[in-house]
Amino acid sequence: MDILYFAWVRERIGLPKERITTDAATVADLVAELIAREDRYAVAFSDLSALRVAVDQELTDFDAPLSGVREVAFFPPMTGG
Amino acid sequence: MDILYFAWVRERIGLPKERITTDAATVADLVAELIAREDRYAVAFSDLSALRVAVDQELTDFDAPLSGVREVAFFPPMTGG
Amino acid sequence: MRIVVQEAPFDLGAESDAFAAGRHDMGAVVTFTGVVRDVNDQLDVMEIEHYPGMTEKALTKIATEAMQRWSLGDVLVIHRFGRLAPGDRIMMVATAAPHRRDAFEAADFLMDYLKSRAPFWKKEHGKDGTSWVAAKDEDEDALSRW
Amino acid sequence: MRIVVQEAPFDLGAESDAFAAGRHDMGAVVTFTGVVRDVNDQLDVMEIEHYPGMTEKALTKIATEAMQRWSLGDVLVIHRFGRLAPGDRIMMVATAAPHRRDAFEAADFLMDYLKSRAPFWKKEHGKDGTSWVAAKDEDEDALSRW
Repeated sequence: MDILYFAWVRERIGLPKERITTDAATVADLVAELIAREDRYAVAFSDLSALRVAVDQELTDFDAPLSGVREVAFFPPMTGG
Repeated sequence: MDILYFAWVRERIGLPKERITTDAATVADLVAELIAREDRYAVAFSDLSALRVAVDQELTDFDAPLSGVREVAFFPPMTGG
Repeated sequence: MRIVVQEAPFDLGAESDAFAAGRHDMGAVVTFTGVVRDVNDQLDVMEIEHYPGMTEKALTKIATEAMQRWSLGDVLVIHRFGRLAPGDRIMMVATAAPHRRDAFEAADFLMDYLKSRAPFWKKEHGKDGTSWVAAKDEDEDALSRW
Repeated sequence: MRIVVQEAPFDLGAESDAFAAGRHDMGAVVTFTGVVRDVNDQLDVMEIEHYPGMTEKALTKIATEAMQRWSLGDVLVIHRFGRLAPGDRIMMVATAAPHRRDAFEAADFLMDYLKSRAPFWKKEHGKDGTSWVAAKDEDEDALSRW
């Protein structure tokens, strides 16, 4: 599964993209797994209310299931326009 | 005083502009004077609710006073834009 | 603020490009363009009559009121008169503002007032003869929004 | 419907001229242009990051919803990414409709959704260092209007 990071999430974690193997059932499970990994993840994910998540390029919630998913992206609220 | 007519008011009266001398105190008085003149005026002014009036190029009401006025215009509701 | 009343076509692209160009304090620009509409191929010519002198005054008054009611950097109004063909551009307004809400609302306001308070009248010359375009109640009612 | 995501500047004049040009059934065209704003000469560069792939999908989804909710003839969305200077045009939307209310509302809707639902992020590089532009509560709240 590809995990993508954008904006200050990318900067805090220190990379734009990584490929991981996970058994996480939901986005929240994946986040818990990442937080357990290293401090920079714990810092980036310390306040989930400040984050948004897209699964296979569709905006969704942290309780979204991950079965069959190819791409998960984490980023702050968008500021387009 | 110059009297101007636009759109179908101009067409019914048959001219775009005329100069008249009048002692009419208000627009309504002027309209009564014009109606009394000729049939084409009576036809054009038969339904005042379908008409608008501008005095010295400012939209106003039929009870507007005419003292010192140089120009009165009659026309249907505007359709700009 | 620029108010233009003319018979000749205007250059929408050039006007859009030039309006508020290079300003660093205006984050939002809205334009509205009105086009001669002919849905069923019935219309040959749209003839637009206006009241020279009063037209410029009325447009200036409407634009000035928009500048007073919203936080705007600039306003442009261009309105044509004379004989136009289907698809021809009749008029445009443009508003520039620091923020998008002001630019949108001011353009919307300008259009509502232009429709019912600027001395223009439209006559359609078509397959079925000629007729003056009647003002719509909904256009008059729209003024109560402001 | 046309959706463009690009780093290069776009030609607002040419786009405005070409959009819905020659259509006889669309009486109203609205454009919105977003410009890099720098009020107090504090900003050097506005850096815009986006999510390639999702960006195009999100913009297409928003434009499609606008086409479904309003009576529109066409919709255009252009959005840039990369490094922009104060006064540079960031993006534009255009809507064409038979009647002005649809064109205005659809453009307003597109902008509200673009602000909060299209995956762009802005970073300001200025005299006082760099900072990510925070999303505004009022922008999220604006979505409830629709």
